[in-house]
Amino acid sequence: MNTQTATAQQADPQRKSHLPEGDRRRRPKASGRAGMPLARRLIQPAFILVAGLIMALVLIAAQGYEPFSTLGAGLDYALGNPASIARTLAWGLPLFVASIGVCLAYRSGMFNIGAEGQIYAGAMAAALAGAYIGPMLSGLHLLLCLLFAAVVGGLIAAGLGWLRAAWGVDEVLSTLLSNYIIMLFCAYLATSPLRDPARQSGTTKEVFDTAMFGEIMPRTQLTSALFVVIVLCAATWWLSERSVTGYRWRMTGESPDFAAASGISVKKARIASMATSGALCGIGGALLVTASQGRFWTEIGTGIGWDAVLIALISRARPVPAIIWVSVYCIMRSAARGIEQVSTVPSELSLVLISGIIIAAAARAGIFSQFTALKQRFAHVKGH
Amino acid sequence: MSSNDQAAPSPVLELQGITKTFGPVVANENVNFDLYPGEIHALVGENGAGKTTLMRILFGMYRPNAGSIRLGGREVELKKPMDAIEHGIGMVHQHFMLVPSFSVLENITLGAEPGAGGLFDRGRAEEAARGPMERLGLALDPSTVTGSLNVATQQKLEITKVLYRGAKIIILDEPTAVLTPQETEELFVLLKKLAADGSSIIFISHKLREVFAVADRITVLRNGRTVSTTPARDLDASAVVAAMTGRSDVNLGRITRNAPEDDVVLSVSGLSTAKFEHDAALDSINFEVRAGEVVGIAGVEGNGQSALAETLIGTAAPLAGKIELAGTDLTRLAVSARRDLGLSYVPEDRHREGIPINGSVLEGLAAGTLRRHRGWNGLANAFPRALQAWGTDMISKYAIRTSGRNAKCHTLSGGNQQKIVMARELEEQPKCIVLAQPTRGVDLGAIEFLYDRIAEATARSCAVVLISADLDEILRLSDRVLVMYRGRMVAEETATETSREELGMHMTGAKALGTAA
Amino acid sequence: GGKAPAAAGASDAELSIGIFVDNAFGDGDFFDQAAKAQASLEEGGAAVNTYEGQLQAQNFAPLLQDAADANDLVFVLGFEAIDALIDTAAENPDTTFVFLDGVVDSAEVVSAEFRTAEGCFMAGALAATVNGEAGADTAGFIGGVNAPVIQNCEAGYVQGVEHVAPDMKVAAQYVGSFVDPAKGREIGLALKNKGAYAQYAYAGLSGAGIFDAAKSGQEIAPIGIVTDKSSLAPGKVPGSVEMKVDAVIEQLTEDFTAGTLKQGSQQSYGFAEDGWGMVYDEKILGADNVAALSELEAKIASGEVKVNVQ
Amino acid sequence: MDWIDAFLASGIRFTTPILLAALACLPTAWTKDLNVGLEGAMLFGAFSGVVIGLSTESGIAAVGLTVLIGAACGAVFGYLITYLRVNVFVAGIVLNVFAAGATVYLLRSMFGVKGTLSDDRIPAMASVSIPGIDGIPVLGAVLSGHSILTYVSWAIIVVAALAVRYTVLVRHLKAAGEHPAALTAAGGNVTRMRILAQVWCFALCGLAGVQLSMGQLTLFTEGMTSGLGFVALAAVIFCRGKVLLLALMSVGFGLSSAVAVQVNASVMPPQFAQMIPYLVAFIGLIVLARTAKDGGIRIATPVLED
Ligand SMILES: Nc1ncnc2c1ncn2[C@@H]1O[C@H](COP(=O)(O)OP(=O)(O)OP(=O)(O)O)[C@@H](O)[C@H]1O
Ligand SMILES: Nc1ncnc2c1ncn2[C@@H]1O[C@H](COP(=O)(O)OP(=O)(O)OP(=O)(O)O)[C@@H](O)[C@H]1O
Ligand SMILES: [Mg+2]
Ligand SMILES: [Mg+2]
Repeated sequence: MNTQTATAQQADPQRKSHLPEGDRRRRPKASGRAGMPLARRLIQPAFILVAGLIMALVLIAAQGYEPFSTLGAGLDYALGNPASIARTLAWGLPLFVASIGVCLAYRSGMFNIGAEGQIYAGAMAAALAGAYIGPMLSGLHLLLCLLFAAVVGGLIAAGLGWLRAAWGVDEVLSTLLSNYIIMLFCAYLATSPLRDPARQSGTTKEVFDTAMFGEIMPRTQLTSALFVVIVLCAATWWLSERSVTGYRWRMTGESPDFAAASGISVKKARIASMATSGALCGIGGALLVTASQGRFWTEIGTGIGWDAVLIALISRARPVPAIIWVSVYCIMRSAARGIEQVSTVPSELSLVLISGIIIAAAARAGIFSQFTALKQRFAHVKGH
Repeated sequence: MSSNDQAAPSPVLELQGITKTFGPVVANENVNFDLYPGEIHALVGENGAGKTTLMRILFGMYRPNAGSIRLGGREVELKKPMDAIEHGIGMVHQHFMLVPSFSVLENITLGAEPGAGGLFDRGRAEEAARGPMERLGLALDPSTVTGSLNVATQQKLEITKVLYRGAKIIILDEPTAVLTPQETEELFVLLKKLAADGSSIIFISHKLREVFAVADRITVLRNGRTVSTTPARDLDASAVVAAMTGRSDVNLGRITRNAPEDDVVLSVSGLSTAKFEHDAALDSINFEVRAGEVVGIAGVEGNGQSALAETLIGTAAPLAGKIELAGTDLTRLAVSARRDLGLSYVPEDRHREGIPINGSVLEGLAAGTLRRHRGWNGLANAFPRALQAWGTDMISKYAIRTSGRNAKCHTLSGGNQQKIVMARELEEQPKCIVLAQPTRGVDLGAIEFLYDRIAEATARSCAVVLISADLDEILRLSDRVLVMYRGRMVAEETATETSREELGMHMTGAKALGTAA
Repeated sequence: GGKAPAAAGASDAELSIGIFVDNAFGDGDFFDQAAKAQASLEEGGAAVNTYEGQLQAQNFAPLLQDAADANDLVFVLGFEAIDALIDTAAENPDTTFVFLDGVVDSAEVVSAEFRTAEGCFMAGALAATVNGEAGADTAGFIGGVNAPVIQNCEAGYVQGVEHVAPDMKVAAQYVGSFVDPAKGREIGLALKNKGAYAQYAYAGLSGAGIFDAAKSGQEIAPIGIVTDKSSLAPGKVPGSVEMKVDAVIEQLTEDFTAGTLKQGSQQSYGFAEDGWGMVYDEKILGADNVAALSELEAKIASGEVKVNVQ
Repeated sequence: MDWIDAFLASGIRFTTPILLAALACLPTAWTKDLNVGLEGAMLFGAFSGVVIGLSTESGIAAVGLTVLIGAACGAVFGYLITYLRVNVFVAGIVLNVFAAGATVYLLRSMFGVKGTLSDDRIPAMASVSIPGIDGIPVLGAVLSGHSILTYVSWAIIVVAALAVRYTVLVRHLKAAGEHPAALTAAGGNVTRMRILAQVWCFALCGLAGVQLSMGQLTLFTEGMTSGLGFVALAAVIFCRGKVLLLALMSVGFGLSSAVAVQVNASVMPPQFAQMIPYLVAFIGLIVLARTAKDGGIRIATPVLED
């Protein structure tokens, strides 16, 4: 063996450190929520908002309209005065409930794509409870309708959750397929056995007046359902982020094996979170009936379930961001309706925008790391 | 195998001043390393010392921030693994790089498939693979599905891949971690033969015994820096340990503990399970653990240890048999009920089962406490002030190095993550604790600390089931050792009266004595 | 640069007219027919605003409210918006709402109903005539969904077929969607295989499928609905049943300006009131058949032939 | 016998777009980047086919350019999910929503039309009747008289099945999904494979869309894919990476859609008839989970941590 001497480097004066051995290598700073400075926490929403605004302006300009004033007109339509705000808010009430419902399930690792179906089922349940039971004391009747909707939505979702928990049936696909099955079944009910004979289209009978929320601001469709929504959002936030049950569900979602090994019943958490999620979606559907339509019709919930899914994804299943995003989304939809009335920009603008925004949000981390890598490579090249 | 001084051949490989950082983590700093033809050069160091990183740089998987690589005296740039392969470097990775669903032949030829126009020429592939397979004594049908092979064969397959590519420099990153002592011996014979044929080998291992058995030279890394490069014959184990840890007082001997008591805490009888992922099925396991006793369960991985651990804690269900804890039958109980009765569990896969990897430190610590909220209590606040304060206490009591209780678990190093698990499980004051690979991937300092905690628990009459692939660990901690082989208990030994060699024999099933206890 | 946005509703025109549809324009049918009125109304000096509900339940009430705020007269199309319409009309007495194609039970809303069964009766008669010429024994009917309004049409169609050829069978099938032309086409082909030559689709965009099939050379004679559809399959369409929504809108607008349109009144449009009309392709049908069918039209208008509503 | 012919022919027409979309998705299942945005990609394909067909009045140009544009979009999508690390599930869902909005948006702003784009100048895909076989009952209906893209889809099945057996490329695609580190270590390029799978997916989805808008019809309507993409997705999930099984599944779904078309309202309410394909898929999913050793496939849902 050649006698290459050891290249001992123990003593390196430049690396003398006051830290103990083990701490010499700097460890990455904890990125806990509490530790993150406000500026860093605002960077993501700001980035997304700017990206969205630029996209909106470009799209409007591409239609041959003056971008700023057109967008301004739209925003004025959405937020210009208290009545506009109320109208914008009223539009979103069911979406608030459905979105936090979907978030709740995502948080426990259950991708409930079946929100749409559960909304339909809830709407149908509420419409039946409102039309075939009563009239009775309004508060009681409303409670009954919401309860019915919650139970029906919850049972459907719980069933799908059970299939996943017990038999390992992928919930993404099963909830997706359940949408079509439930919507078609509801359409069957509304066009055949439960149809209102006085109407020419597939609708159920109108609910009793006692099963309708009262308007709290005339001509804005803003009803006292607002308070129900506020209570539900607050309760869901507590359940998901603060309570022990929420802890169990979150652990089940993030680290199912950890949950199982530390004594959390993963099966129970999955089924229960799905049930709660379905119940919330069901209530969202019920609000479509009791705070707006007064009856079920075959396409009452078109797209709300998918909106809720998108919002849950973009808000990473956190209830507070979800509520903020629903608000932003409502404003976007409302503004798009406003823009459509003053220009020929199609209101699909809002769908195009929300897609762009979500991709921008999802790609943000990647964009920044690509950027850093580029910078490093550049520095590398310069260094040589 | 050692080259002669008068020939003074030039090194086939020289790494000079290699530095590599991952964000703020400096994995390698100004590392020098060289390799001569026909040499087996061992690379040792604690966890996270930067061994794997250095080898990945050599294999073109990472680009170093600074430093140069010379092959046969010429400086080269290795931008991707293909470059390294073309320069005759082959790597057997710490984790198998075999596609389980592929056939043996497909795995050997992956990335260098013979054939024209993107078509796979099976005939030529078989022919080309035959040579390397024969050299390693691998008599296999090339169309066997790789996932169905045992680990030793998969290990040989990895080397076959390297030889198929015509490598002259072979890197082996912890190749023996999953092998029995006998299989390890076989591997060493093979390595020496390859070296004699002119290949150069870089060998990474945590087991100094093995390093001294094969290596011509030993390079020690600490905290990403080269500490020393010395011919193996000039060194002994304690010198290497001192170089690795920077300390000379490391205890490598038995842990002093109190003697076990008489009453049986855990009793397992006739326990059988179905086959369990990559693990053998249990076949009527019987054993007892007394208060304050540590029973070590030895065996090559995949012989039913995981199945045993999971069945004990209740995340897997047995087919037959009975588990009793202090007289209470646990067999039909859920995990939470078992834990309520005083059973604790340190799982083998820390990231998956031990901690919520994306959750906070507090969320990892509090699992036990929060388990006790039942029914409507589930709606109560999970982390009131008192619990947060408790979390901070635990962090200091167990010396968990973290920025705070709200730090995410994945920002902690392996040893500190393991401390979270140990803190949580020991604070439950269990009657019995099941430890599965409690110090895997944990370095010497942390290991000492954790062993002390285990000793404390036994002093409180806690019964300990210690499942470990590390025989040294078992011999240092246990009172009795049970050996598992193919889902059965094949031997029972008293720790102080047995030896590594004897246990190694049991582990291969060579001395099957029938069921113990 | 670019155009500045128009100010919603604030126009110099004497009369502002809103047209609201519960889904969206572009159905190729009823809604687009209504949109045709826009040009002539604007020529007449009125400002026209359009509103699309996009079948989103939550959109109806706010958009109707916007329409009420910005217009004097609002035409509402689509059954799903009836409830929102009743509420909005009650809250906005200064705006006159007209519901097209249906009866709305409200003292504030003008209802203008098209007697669907009548129009579809003529479609049936036309189908039977075409079949008779071609020697086919079955008339095809394709419905969008099995909603009552469609079943009503089907009933009229069956009567029309029976009136001309009492022995002829009617094969009916539903698409389940108003926006699935591919499926509409498949159903057309399935009906063709049951012997249906003349086919009539009351199915929105899904109906485009049978015209497409005819255009691509399938043995189908598609009968148009709402508007003259001969351009969809040139030379293959024996005739179309026209639903003169645009004319009715213009008529009602005139009534409104004249002050004769009373809120709560109910109008009904059939062949007699010029709400329905027919266009025939004489090259396909032959002059005799066209004459016979025109005569039948007149009989319906005069009440000599009664069409029963389901 | 006639109705059997008609039923089979209709089944094949329903099958073709499903089959093309499923074949498109298959490599993304191999690389474990299952693309759930088939519906959206098909819709764009249908739209682009009609738009190009209308402006060039050439079917070949429509198909060719759509496939090229699809490939380019696939590369962008691949870039998003690899370099920019966008979760493929999120990207897929967004793609569906985006396509639904953007096609309407473009239709309205490019052509000023709503709902349907129909024009005489839109060329139709040629349909091929094979002389000789044409007249034979059953066989004729199955083998002859379909759009040229139907035959293309069959050719792709054959090519794909052969590719699985004999090509290096498919091996690398599968390795990139099953054990990316192994492929990297062997000198392969995982990122390239993942992007390639998406390129293929979008190109073929474009073809599936063209089949809808120019093979079956000669028009574009808003939302004309109406759930076909999800049915294809189900087929991909059920086939577990096997080409021939995938073809069988697609045919199964095509035939069950054909049943729904044949079934009369007097037999069952139309809503129930429309439910058939979805029920078949749902039950299949449960059966798969119960019979497969590993409990069937899981869609790669995103981790929602901070
Ligand atoms: N991809 C990476 N990103 C960030 N840090 C990394 C990465 N790979 C390694 N590290 C860090 O670099 C250091 C050196 O790691 P390396 O894997 O080389 O250690 P090792 O000596 O092989 O340890 P072990 O004995 O556990 O295999 C460690 O601190 C590790 O956490
Ligand atoms: N793949 C990775 N990506 C990012 N950071 C990593 C990665 N692997 C390790 N790290 C970080 O590198 C640091 C060192 O980790 P490692 O487990 O190697 O440390 P260690 O020196 O072994 O610590 P301990 O002595 O506690 O075991 C940790 O802070 C860890 O978060
Ligand atoms: Mg390593
Ligand atoms: Mg470590």
